[in-house]
Amino acid sequence: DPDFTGVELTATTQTGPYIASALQIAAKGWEEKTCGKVKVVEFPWSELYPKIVTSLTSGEDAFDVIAFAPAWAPDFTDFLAEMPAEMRQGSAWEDIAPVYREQLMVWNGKVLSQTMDGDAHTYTYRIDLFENADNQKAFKEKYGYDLAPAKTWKQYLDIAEFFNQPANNLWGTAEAFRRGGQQFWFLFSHVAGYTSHPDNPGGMFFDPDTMDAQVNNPGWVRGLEEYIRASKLAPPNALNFSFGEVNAAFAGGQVAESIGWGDTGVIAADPKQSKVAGKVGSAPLPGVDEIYNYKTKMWDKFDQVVQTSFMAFGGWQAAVPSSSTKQEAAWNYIQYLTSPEVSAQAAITGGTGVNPYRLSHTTNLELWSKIFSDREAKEYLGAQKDAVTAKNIALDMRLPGYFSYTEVLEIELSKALAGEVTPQQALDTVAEQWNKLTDEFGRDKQLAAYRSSMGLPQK
Amino acid sequence: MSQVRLEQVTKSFGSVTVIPPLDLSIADREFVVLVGPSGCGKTTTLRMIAGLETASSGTIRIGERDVTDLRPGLRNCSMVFQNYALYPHMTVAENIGYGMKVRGTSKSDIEKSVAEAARILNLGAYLNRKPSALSGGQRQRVAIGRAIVRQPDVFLFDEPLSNLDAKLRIEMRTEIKLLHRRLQTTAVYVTHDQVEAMTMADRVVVMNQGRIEQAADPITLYEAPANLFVAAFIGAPSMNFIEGILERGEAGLSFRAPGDVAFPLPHEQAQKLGAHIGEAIVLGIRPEHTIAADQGLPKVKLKVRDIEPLGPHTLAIGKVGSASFTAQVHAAARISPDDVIDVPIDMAKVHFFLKNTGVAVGR
Amino acid sequence: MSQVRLEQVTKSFGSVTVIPPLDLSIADREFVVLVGPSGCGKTTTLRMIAGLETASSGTIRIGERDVTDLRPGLRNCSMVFQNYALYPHMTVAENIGYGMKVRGTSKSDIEKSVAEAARILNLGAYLNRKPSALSGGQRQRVAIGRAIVRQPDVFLFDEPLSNLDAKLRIEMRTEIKLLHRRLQTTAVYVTHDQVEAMTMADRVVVMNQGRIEQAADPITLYEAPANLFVAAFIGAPSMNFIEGILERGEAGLSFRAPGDVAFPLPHEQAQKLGAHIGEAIVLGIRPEHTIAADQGLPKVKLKVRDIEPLGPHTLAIGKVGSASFTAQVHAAARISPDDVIDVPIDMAKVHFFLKNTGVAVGR
Amino acid sequence: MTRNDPIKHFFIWPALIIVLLISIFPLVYSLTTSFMSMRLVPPMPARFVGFGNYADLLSNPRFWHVAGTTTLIAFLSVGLQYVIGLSVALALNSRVPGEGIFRVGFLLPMLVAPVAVALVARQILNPTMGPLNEFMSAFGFPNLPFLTQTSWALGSIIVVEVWQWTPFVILMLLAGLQTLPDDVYEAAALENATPWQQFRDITFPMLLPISTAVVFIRLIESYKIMDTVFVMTGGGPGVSTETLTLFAYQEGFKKFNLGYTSALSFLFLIFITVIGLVYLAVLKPYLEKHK
Amino acid sequence: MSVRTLQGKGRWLALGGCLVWLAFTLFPLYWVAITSFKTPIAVVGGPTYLPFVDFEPTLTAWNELLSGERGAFYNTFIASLIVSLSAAVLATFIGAMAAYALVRFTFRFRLLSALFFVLVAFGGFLLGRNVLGFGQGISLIYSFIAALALAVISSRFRLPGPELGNNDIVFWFVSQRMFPPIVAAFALYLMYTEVGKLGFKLVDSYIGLTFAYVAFSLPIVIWLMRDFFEALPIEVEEAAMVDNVPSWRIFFGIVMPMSKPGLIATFMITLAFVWNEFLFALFLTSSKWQTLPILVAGQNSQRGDEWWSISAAALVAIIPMMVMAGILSRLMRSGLLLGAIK
Ligand SMILES: Nc1ncnc2c1ncn2[C@@H]1O[C@H](COP(=O)(O)OP(=O)(O)OP(=O)(O)O)[C@@H](O)[C@H]1O
Ligand SMILES: Nc1ncnc2c1ncn2[C@@H]1O[C@H](COP(=O)(O)OP(=O)(O)OP(=O)(O)O)[C@@H](O)[C@H]1O
Ligand SMILES: [Mg+2]
Ligand SMILES: [Mg+2]
Repeated sequence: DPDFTGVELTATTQTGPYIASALQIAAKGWEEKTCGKVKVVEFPWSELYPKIVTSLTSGEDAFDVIAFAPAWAPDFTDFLAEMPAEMRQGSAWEDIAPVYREQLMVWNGKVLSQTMDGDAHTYTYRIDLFENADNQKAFKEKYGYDLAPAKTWKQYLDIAEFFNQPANNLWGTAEAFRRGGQQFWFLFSHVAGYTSHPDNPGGMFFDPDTMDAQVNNPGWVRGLEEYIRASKLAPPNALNFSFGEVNAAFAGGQVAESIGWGDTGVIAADPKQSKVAGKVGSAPLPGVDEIYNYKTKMWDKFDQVVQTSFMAFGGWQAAVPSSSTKQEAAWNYIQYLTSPEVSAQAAITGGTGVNPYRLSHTTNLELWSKIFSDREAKEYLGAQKDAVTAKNIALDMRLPGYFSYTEVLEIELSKALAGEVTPQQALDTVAEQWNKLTDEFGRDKQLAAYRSSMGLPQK
Repeated sequence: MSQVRLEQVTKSFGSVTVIPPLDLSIADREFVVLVGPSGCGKTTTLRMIAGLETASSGTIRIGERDVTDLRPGLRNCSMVFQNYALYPHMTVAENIGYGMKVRGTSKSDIEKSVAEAARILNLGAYLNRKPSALSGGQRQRVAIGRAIVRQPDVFLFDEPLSNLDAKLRIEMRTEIKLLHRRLQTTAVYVTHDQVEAMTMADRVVVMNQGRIEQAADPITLYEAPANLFVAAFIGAPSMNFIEGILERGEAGLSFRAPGDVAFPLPHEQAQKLGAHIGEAIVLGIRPEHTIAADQGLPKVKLKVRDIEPLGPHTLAIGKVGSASFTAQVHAAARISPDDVIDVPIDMAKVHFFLKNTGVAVGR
Repeated sequence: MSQVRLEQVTKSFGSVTVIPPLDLSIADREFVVLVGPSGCGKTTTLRMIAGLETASSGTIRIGERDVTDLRPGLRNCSMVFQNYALYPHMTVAENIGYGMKVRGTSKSDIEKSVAEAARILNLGAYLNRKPSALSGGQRQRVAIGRAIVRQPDVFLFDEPLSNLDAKLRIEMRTEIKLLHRRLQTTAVYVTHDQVEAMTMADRVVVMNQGRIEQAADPITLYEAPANLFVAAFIGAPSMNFIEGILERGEAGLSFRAPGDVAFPLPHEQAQKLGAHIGEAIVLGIRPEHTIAADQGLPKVKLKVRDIEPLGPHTLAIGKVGSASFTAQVHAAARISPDDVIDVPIDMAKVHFFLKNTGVAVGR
Repeated sequence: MTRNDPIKHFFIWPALIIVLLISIFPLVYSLTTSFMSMRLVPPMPARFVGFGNYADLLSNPRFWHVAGTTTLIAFLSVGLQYVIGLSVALALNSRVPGEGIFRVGFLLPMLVAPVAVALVARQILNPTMGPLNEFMSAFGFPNLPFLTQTSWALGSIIVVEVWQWTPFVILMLLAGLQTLPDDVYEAAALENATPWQQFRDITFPMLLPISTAVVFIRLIESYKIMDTVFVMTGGGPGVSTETLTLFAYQEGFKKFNLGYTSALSFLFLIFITVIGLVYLAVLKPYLEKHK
Repeated sequence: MSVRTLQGKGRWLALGGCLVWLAFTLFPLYWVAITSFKTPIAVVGGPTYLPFVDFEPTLTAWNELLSGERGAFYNTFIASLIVSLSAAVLATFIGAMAAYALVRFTFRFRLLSALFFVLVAFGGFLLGRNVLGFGQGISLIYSFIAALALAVISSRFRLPGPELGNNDIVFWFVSQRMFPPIVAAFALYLMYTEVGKLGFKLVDSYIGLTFAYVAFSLPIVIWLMRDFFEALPIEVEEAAMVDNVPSWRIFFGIVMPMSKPGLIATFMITLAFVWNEFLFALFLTSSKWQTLPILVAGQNSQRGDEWWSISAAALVAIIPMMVMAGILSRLMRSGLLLGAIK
């Protein structure tokens, strides 16, 4: 092992315990191993981006390791150091789920960051409600098919409608609808199925040839309509829900199903935090049987339901700023942090916020049985694994000027949710603004960046 | 009916007792002047009557009402504060008219009253000034103005003329007296000016350390002080005192002072003092009674230390034996410090006090 | 050397001119008393000397220095404020000793000086109190104490004894005079108390509306007032005035008052007044000069309106013709309001003034 | 009397230098950038655009909307703060029983970090988990849209502002009340002036200078309201509760559109300066009158 | 007893009002207090009010907070304490001094001098950075010194144009508070890093943060203290002036004690401002001097609001302030000026 005596790394991320505690736990192990020191500096989640941006752009040597959201990466790439080649080989490297290893960690062919957490949206439901005979009967009567975890978005809404019984303090579903509260990722999950045509990879947000915004095409409109419909089948004031409230609502037994990150399952299964522990079922996101093809401007029908996995958020990344004077130690620390053993431990340690991102994470059932019942564990891991290994994967949007794009979206989304504008109007506005932004930032530059973020070769 | 009665009233500030049990009753329409050395409790007494201090014990009555625990506003007193207590943000006119405004008097009535007060107080030119742009005496007059525009049950004046010049003071004195006559209001008036006390009072109350030493009409106070304290306090310059012993000699009773001077007593006094022969006695004589034509009066030798010319006459200040002594001499008399002069004592005007209790004897 | 000189000093507050050009020079070690009606500018004058107001124009010198624009602290004056201006957060002892503490005097010296001042001022028992727990007179004494512990070039006293009782006032008067003698410091002293002015002053300056009417020693002021204002202002009760005309009659000059009373002038005066025959003249006579044994003196008829018994004698207040008149009569005289009495005028003590300018004539 | 003494420089320069040092660079920097098109991300070369940013903003309805919302929140909340704060300060100064406890108790909200306040407010206003909902349900108003409907949301924000900042008003006015002289109240009490009359004629006029200052400071600070809104509604629904600073925050710290944000800051400065000057001018005659 | 003490019905009315307000004030705090002892499930399960009755209290949130699992608790706590106390003390002191000067002394200068300052500072900076090619830091320092010197020197001459006085200075001070903090904080951060490049570390340093806080508190202190000083009787100061007490001693020995209620109130306000300040703390600190508000804000994580830990953090953050408020409010007494003047 290398000796880093006297080296003190400063690593920054959001305030713990999520992610930060993973860094801290790893720091302890790494310090023992290498005699270096790691100081973890934590900032509030909403302030982390500006904090990193300002320190990177001002050229101050403030941090040696930054752990951040992948969506920000395009804004950082100019300031990040490349991962040393020796880290990019061997079984530990191969063990990382390909979507991360080949797409999210790569920028213009260079590996600039290391995934330290896996993130994708999955589907969670209440086993007890779904397997209740009365419910099953009533459901079948009403909708003409069996009550089961939703396979399609239509079923998802039917189920939500069925269970929406305010009189019993039960509502259909919970999603984040709050501005600034992760709302658009939930919209993206709805939209991803309808717009991620297997023939046109990377065409969900923009046309990867022209960089024209696709956000107002019929696939999006349909997704948004269903998203709005879901908001009506959610607990009162769901419009003010962020993901935290979604978890709380599910764990509090208020809703029958929900979509979101893996946390929902973990939290809901924990008797200390949940009223529905032991009754938490997981599955991949619902799919679709028709997908909009923006090239032909047609809806393409499919015989089978197409499962599209949406890599919402995409999991935390760790990287080393090129202004750091201790890059070698920094990468070494990241390597240790993300090594299969350390990360597997982190993935099952409550509160680290680390979700599976290595193949080995999802196969080691034993580890998970500590926190889940058998069935829960199996379903949960299955859903997680399917999510990161699905055939049709929709990547999250990552673009320079990310916040400029999402702000427009958020505002219009809020308006549409409040019923102030129709979905079509809202999305038309977004598209118009997005195109304007793209022009402002430089269409060519943005196009190149978009292609590279979607794992497409440069034109 | 607004007599004022203080019954066994005491006042302490924390552990400091300022007024030991005090009884004072002031008749309806009476004009009582409160005098006493600085710090003796005059202001405190007024403030208790006004209700600005609560009595630590005892009862205060105004008219028939027990007002001991009544709010100041309901006692219907009007007060001139020793420290003025003007409203700093109001003009002179507003200061004077504020009480009326509070009671809802009409604007034109207020203006009339204010103008009248301003005329009395010579404040006409300053009605639109703030107190901060007034001289000390002007401020004091505003404070008076504020009190006199009302028709209260009781007037309380706390040294209201102390910062005015002599001429104005005399004018004000007259105005206040006229006001008192017109309104027929009970009044309690604190002053350090003996002339004021003498000329204005129906009755003068002499206080000392919170107690009443004597309460009587001005002439009595001057001519028959009840004790050494009152004798010394009333009259300026103050009464002279010579300690000595009462003796029976050949020619009847006589007072023997140190230095072996004997003062034979007139028959009338001698009769009354018979019981005190051989006791230590203090003889008191006012400076103004040392100027009488000196036919055959007993004399003391005054070693002059200082001369104070007062216009009509001159004060010779010095010592008789070891006691301080002030004699009034004719302005024409040519004396100078370090002279020793003969001062005649008019035995008809002499006062006697027991040395150990201070009580006046021989009346 | 610390004479004080004001040369053509003026002071205006905004548009209000309080002091028109004023010249005043005070000799080294002199004790000058400033008197004048309320609001005439005494305080303002003191404050300009102290440097608390800047003169609007003119020059102020202390000793040889031009201090017109000098900061107060550098003028080395010590001042008793009319409104005390005590440090509210300090005890009496701290208030008195603060100046010394600032000058770095040793603790034991401060204690000594404070104790000495407290002794002089009778404040011994209050040294640890805050000003808020003191009576008005006690506060005033603290203010004096603060000034007298210093050895300044100039003492400035602004009505320092106004709130003290007569006895204490006399004591303080004496102490201040002693202090002045001991320290040989120039002093300017404002008072409304004529006795104070007369007894303390080397020179009395009479001010009126910011101007100096007369500056002279007390006897001169009393005996030879320069004009009507001073004549009326000095002396309490105030001088009586009768308007009339100077005439040459058979027996020499005489003064004819309304009601056809003629007052023959003594030869000496007649000589000096020759130039004013036929002019409107005001005759002035002090109340205390109406009591003289009445052998053949001219008399005026006084319609008595009010009686003020003053102890040794009584004042009869009323009208002579249409002019107010106060006569001093023997306390024994039994008179009552509405009586008409004959008042003798001692022509040797009479003052004459020109009616239109007010200037004294005949001296 | 104001006096002239060289020591005055010793008194004022430390403050002057410190403020100048700290403020001059931000001022110069933002004034410069406000005339440029400058983004930190994606990094773009700065470009001089003259008054372009200003023109953009002034023609942007969002700017006007945001300014309106901020004004509404600021004036309503400061008005309430002043009225309540003055009442409480008066009560405390007249020694209501238990005054000592109130004194400390009333201060507490001001001592809590605004972010925490907003977070707590969100919990209390939570439609399902919050106590307020349970309370309102008891009166038959279940699930009120405290944070999700514009007027309710604005109301909630104002209430939270009042909760947090009334202590400031209480504290300063109490201090002001304590420096008022007692003797004028004694004089007024003798006149049997009612408490209301004493308030109207003595307390209020004499308190006017410090009131003016307190309200002014609160206004300025309220115009900068951000955390509360950010946490409670995120500016939503839509942009209906967005405030000037939150707008600036989005532009500045999320989009790093520095030229635009700087221009926004300057417009904001001008806006408040105008409001401040008008405010002071309106009050000036009263202040002079009661001086 | 004072006449200002309410009596009779008014007293009970006032008490009633105060109690209502107290309830409104304290309920949220009570809620915070109990929430900090709740389990997550108790929080999301709907409102409960009484520990042991409604819900079983736990110390989890406190353990997490105090063990540093949710941010470097002790570090930030101490840093906050040091920075805010020293900044509040300094700001109150320096600000009170300036306020006093502005109340009792006359200042006059020409608008033109001020314009000179702005122009030279501005132009010099641009010139230095863009034309002469100095770094931002250097050009800033040079232009600042030049501008200040020119402004001071030019004020010695009789310049044309309007004259400015004390009120304008005061307004200038407050106007510093009017500038929205967003860009200012970022620009200040830039300035600090520039100075840092010159070898004098300001970012994440005690001096840098304290200095910024002092500067940003000064306007408020000056504006508030001015009114308190104006209410003081000037005669008392005059008495001291006649005694040749130097101005600084008058200020410290007489003026400050007399305006104690105002000083304490202003100090409390400043302290609370600094203690809770977020934006500057965020930008100007990273590891060593991070302050509590950052930690508190951090409890609102990406995963949703973790109210139990927010509550614990918020509570810890107000305890020292409560202690301060308790101590200081005792010192705020009325009647301080009693007996000063007649
Ligand atoms: N700030 C001011 N603005 C306008 N006039 C003023 C101001 N201060 C004082 N004056 C006026 O100046 C005149 C002189 O005031 P000063 O205080 O010197 O009088 P004074 O002789 O000391 O009177 P007193 O014996 O009543 O104390 C007064 O008429 C007063 O009204
Ligand atoms: N708050 C207080 N605490 C303690 N002692 C006090 C307080 N207020 C007044 N005293 C004392 O009570 C005594 C009486 O005070 P008061 O003001 O009634 O005197 P006074 O007779 O009016 O005197 P003066 O003629 O000097 O005004 C004084 O000795 C004073 O020191
Ligand atoms: Mg008194
Ligand atoms: Mg005066």
